[in-house]
Amino acid sequence: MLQSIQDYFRQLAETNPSWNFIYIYDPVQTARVLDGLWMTIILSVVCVILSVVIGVVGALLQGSPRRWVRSVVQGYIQFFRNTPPLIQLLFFYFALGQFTPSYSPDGWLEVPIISNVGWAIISLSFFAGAFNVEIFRSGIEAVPESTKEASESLGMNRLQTYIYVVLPLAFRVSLPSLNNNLVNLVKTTTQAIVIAVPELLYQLVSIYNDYSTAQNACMVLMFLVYIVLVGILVLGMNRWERGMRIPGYGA
Amino acid sequence: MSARTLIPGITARATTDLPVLKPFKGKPYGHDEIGFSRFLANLSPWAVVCVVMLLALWPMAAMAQAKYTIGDAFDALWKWVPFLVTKGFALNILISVTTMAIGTAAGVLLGLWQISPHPAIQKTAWAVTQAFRNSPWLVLLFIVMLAFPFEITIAGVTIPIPDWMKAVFGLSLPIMANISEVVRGAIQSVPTGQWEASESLAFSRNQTLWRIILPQCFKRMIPPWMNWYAILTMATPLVSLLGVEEIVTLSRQAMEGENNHPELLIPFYGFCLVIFFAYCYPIARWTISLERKFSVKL
Amino acid sequence: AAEVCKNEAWKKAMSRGKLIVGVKADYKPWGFRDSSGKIVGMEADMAKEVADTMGLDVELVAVQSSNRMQFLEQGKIDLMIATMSDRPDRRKVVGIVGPNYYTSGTNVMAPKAVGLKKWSDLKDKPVCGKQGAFYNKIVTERHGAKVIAFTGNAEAKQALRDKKCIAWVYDDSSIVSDLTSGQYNDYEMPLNSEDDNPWALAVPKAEANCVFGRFMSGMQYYWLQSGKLIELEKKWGIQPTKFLVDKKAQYKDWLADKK
Amino acid sequence: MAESKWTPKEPMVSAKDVHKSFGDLEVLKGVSMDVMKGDCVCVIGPSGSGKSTYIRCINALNPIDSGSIEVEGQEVNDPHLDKLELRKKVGMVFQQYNLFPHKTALENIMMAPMRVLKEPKDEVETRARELIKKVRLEGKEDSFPGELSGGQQQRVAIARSLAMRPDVMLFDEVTAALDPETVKEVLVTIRDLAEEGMTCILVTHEMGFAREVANHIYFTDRGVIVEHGPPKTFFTKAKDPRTKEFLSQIL
Amino acid sequence: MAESKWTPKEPMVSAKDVHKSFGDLEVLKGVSMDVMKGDCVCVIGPSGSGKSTYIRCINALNPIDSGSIEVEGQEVNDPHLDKLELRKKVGMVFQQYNLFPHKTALENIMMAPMRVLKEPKDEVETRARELIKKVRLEGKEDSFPGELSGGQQQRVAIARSLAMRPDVMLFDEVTAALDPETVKEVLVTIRDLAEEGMTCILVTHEMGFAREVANHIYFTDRGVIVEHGPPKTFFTKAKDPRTKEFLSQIL
Ligand SMILES: Nc1ncnc2c1ncn2[C@@H]1O[C@H](COP(=O)(O)OP(=O)(O)OP(=O)(O)O)[C@@H](O)[C@H]1O
Ligand SMILES: Nc1ncnc2c1ncn2[C@@H]1O[C@H](COP(=O)(O)OP(=O)(O)OP(=O)(O)O)[C@@H](O)[C@H]1O
Ligand SMILES: [Mg+2]
Ligand SMILES: [Mg+2]
Repeated sequence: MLQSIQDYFRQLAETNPSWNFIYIYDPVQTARVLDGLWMTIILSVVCVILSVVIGVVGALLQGSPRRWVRSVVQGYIQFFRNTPPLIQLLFFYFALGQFTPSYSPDGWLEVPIISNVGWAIISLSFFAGAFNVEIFRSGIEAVPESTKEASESLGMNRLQTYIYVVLPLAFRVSLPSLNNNLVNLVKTTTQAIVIAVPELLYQLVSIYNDYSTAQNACMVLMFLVYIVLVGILVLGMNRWERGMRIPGYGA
Repeated sequence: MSARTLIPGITARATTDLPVLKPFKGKPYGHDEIGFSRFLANLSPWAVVCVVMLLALWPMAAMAQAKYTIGDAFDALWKWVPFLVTKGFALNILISVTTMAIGTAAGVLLGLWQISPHPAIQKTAWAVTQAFRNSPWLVLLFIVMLAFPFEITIAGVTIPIPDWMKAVFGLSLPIMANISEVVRGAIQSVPTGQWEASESLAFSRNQTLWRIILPQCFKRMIPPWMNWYAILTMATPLVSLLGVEEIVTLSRQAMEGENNHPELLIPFYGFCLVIFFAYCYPIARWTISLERKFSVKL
Repeated sequence: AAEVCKNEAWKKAMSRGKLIVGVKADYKPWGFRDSSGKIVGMEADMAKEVADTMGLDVELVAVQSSNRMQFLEQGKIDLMIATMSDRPDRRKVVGIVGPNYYTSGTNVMAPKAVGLKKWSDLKDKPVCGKQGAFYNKIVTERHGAKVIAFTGNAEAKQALRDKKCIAWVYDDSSIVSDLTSGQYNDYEMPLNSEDDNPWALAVPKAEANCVFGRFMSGMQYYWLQSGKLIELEKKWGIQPTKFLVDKKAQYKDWLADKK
Repeated sequence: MAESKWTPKEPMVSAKDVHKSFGDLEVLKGVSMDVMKGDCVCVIGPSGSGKSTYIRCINALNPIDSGSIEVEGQEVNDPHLDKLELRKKVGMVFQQYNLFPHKTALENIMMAPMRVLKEPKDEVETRARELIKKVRLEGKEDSFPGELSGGQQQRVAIARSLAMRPDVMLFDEVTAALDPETVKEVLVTIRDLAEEGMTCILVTHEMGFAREVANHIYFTDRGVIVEHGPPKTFFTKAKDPRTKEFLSQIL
Repeated sequence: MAESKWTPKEPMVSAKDVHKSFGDLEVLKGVSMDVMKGDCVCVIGPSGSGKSTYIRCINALNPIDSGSIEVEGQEVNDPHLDKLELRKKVGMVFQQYNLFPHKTALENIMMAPMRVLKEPKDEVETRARELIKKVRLEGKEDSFPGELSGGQQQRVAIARSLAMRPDVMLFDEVTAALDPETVKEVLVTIRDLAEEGMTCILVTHEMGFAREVANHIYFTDRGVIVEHGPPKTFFTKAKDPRTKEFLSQIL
């Protein structure tokens, strides 16, 4: 079965050189694609989780009574939202990468504690996290003062009010925007190619550089994979959103 | 008003909808649609200086060991600036403006179809919008670059389609989808009461749309629209991956011409950053001031 | 030669009075830009000579590894001289004709401190490279290195300096010119070049066995035989290659083979 | 209008056994009512009893499931009905005013006659200014809705409907969103209209007003008309227990 | 509570010359009032006269500028006041109910006793179910606020406050957002409370209710108490011209 599929595509590549689905019949390329896919999935999942954590923490810090804390958060957001993620990746990898500790297995090579994958995760998470901070903050602002007052007049302190009332509500308000931003994050992981993170785009580009006839086939795969990845994310988020729905509100 | 005597409380407001979550008043568009501009515009000049200085840290370490100094690198940059701007950045602007024009025209149409009473049209428009909104720009670009011919022949006249024009078509697709969402969102942010009121005044559907609804949301659409323009402009370097000779491609070629000294990275990419910023920052400020202006009236 | 020669590209070039040649603009010194933006370099000179011979003006179009074959297929360029390695699968798509005009050796620049001795030392070690370069494949497949490919050579060299890899893989002549520039005194090119990466120019596939293809085949024989390429090598400061010298000797006497 | 055989002796609005459901919920369960020219009819009843739905059916904003509603002899429940014709005869004012926020008061009033009836601008403007005077808003011609109080906006909305010179006016709880003190301005305007002989159908919670102005009061509950009669007898001699309970609660 | 020397013979709530400004606007200009245990006091007055502000000051939701407010002998205007202690003694119900929309009716009621008083869940649940019965909402325990009518929500809000077993209940126009029929349900609940001897301070527009339930009525205008007295004399023998005017408008 598998054999015949492979034969079919090998045949297709013979007769139709511009449609060379090499990654289907050449195990070496298949392995590269799978590696890339795995890396993309890891990048996406880890960045999604980290960026949400960063968003929640940042939003809490932004409500801090201390001015300098707020300024630091503000500065962070400004830096990350105003520069293209592509340049951020370069900056992190080449500039900050020089200052991180490293160990040296062979006398020359300095293997940094944070690899390029690590930097991609950090950079992309902070990039999306900057947007998430804003998203959660506006969610928190959407919880009316009067609801907070009600919980205060029941004797709850600030922290209790936050944990039991404000955050659960803010989270629901934020979900749609969060959804958008995370989809965007998954799409942005392709840019990690500039610091040579071997994710899917990197592997596919390498494949069609080596086998130029495979270019079309690589693009098709790329398109399908991202549609599926984004689709899964959107479905998951929608299900979550439905699960979080409060009966009696919303359409 | 003797009524009130007999019926205590009868004249009180009879709204039963809960103010549980404040309605997103004056924010008819999603967070991400205006977020970028707001951010850019909020940046105070000193913050810009800080960022630039932070960036300047980058070369310090590299500088120490090389004979080719950062000064040499900057000298090299100055030689190239005229070429990079007139040939490279000008193309970025050209691409962004043309893309925006095409994307807007198509997006408005698609957005109106999204609220069409015809379920088939509406569903199709929705599906098209979602598909192009959610696929990576790069992939769309690749597909268009490969699928489009480099010239077309109409009635015997051969019209060449330059590469950047193809990139424009590729970028127009996601822009179209996003503008479509802006239009739909803006129209749907107009209370249904407006539709009913116009209906009961005997306006036809088209009259209602063009005379009542669109004029109300036109102003609301401008800020997110400009925001998308800024995002698009920042995204034009993507086409460098396809060999269109915009500023990043040309910067790479320029560095090649200067023997690829690693010291060139900062000046050249930094220059790209600065020139994009110099172009987007005023637009962002303008967007925000427009938004403020419009939000007062409506 | 069952196919009929339409000679479209040839005729089109003739009728417009201009030959459009795809060359690289990011591969110094074969094709790169001077600061006015003009594309110059060894291959640019070759393109000009082709056009001169045909009696046409020349227009140079910058191409990249990823799009050069599409450009030729689509007819956007008439001829491609763009540091392309001669590969069987490429021969299926574009018209590669005549002898190869050049070969490049694959080699690495590595810090002296690492003390590379042989290619096999690269096994399972990180090696920096440039995306789209053919050399990546050689060191991966033959020597088992782990290539980290960046978008540009400047980035790749920066990574080498940051000790993120033990070597930078590229073509030997580029490496030599870097080493002689005095900027890389702590580095060396310790290995023997793997010298079997022939370069080919290409015409549209349909014209490989027609006027254009045969003409270009002739051009290459002429270049090799006359020593023109050795001259150009010198002009652009490229390390003299054994390949060109050998070829010059080989073709010195046209009929030598036949005797 | 031309084809209709309707004469002023017949009911202006005549509903017969109107049924209407939203999904599974039957909101109107056989409502019948005749309104003669010049009548002013009030519909009262508890929340959710179907008052708004009924009045919207008269204006064909909601289709009905069975029964018939005739306005000047024209069947509203006719799939081939020319809705625009109907709506020229019937004016409607909503609880939420629904003024066009991008137009001034005067423009709000002039818009429909100019765009729908295609009447010349001068003529429409003269009429609009008269209407402004009628609803006692002189001096507010060029104010935008956002610059007017709730009561003023509601009066502009009434004038806007009147500008189409309808034969019947429908009012749906037009004062419900107003604060007690501005309610009066609006009610005075409606009373003036009724006294001039306009046919009016009002849904209201203002019992005092109903008693004063209406010449017939309908009490609806759960989709049926439970009781009706002229105000004098209605308020004092209600027979139905549900009506009595309702009146006892609000009196 | 322990440290207080308060005895039930002294006023439960005692305000003396309370002043309060928002920026330049002086909202309370010397308000004094004594409320004894078991009293039910109504505060009436035109919109903007400072009623809400006053009642919020009692619960320390707004700080006061000068004067004093004592609840069970404890000074509210004390910077070292333990607000939580105060709020265990004082329950407050708002016009907008301000239920927690993501919790069911029962959970809304149980939340504060569990989180603030740290009482065991079983005990709290038993009490909550009793309160649900008291406000006549049997069967609605597991409904979310969005699924309840306004009147039902308001009754949940009252039960929620009562669950903290306060000594004083403050009500701020609790029926203003309700439709006429549901107003009654809520008023019945409050009357039951008053009859059981709960100390109540109500801000209301419901004159009929004030007359029926209150044992003392205060009329405020522009930040001062213009007139007060028991309902019988207050409604019929008001002396102050402003009071008379107000009563004439609503009577
Ligand atoms: N578009 C709709 N879809 C589904 N149900 C609806 C719709 N419109 C109204 N209903 C339901 O129909 C019933 C009657 O509604 P309607 O608005 O006519 O009542 P009403 O008498 O006007 O009440 P109120 O005094 O609160 O305005 C209600 O139960 C309502 O929930
Ligand atoms: N947080 C605040 N900041 C500034 N001004 C305020 C604030 N809260 C209330 N005010 C002002 O104080 C005045 C009194 O308000 P308050 O809410 O106490 O009046 P009220 O008697 O409750 O009126 P209503 O019957 O309309 O509820 C008003 O003029 C109001 O605008
Ligand atoms: Mg209604
Ligand atoms: Mg108040």
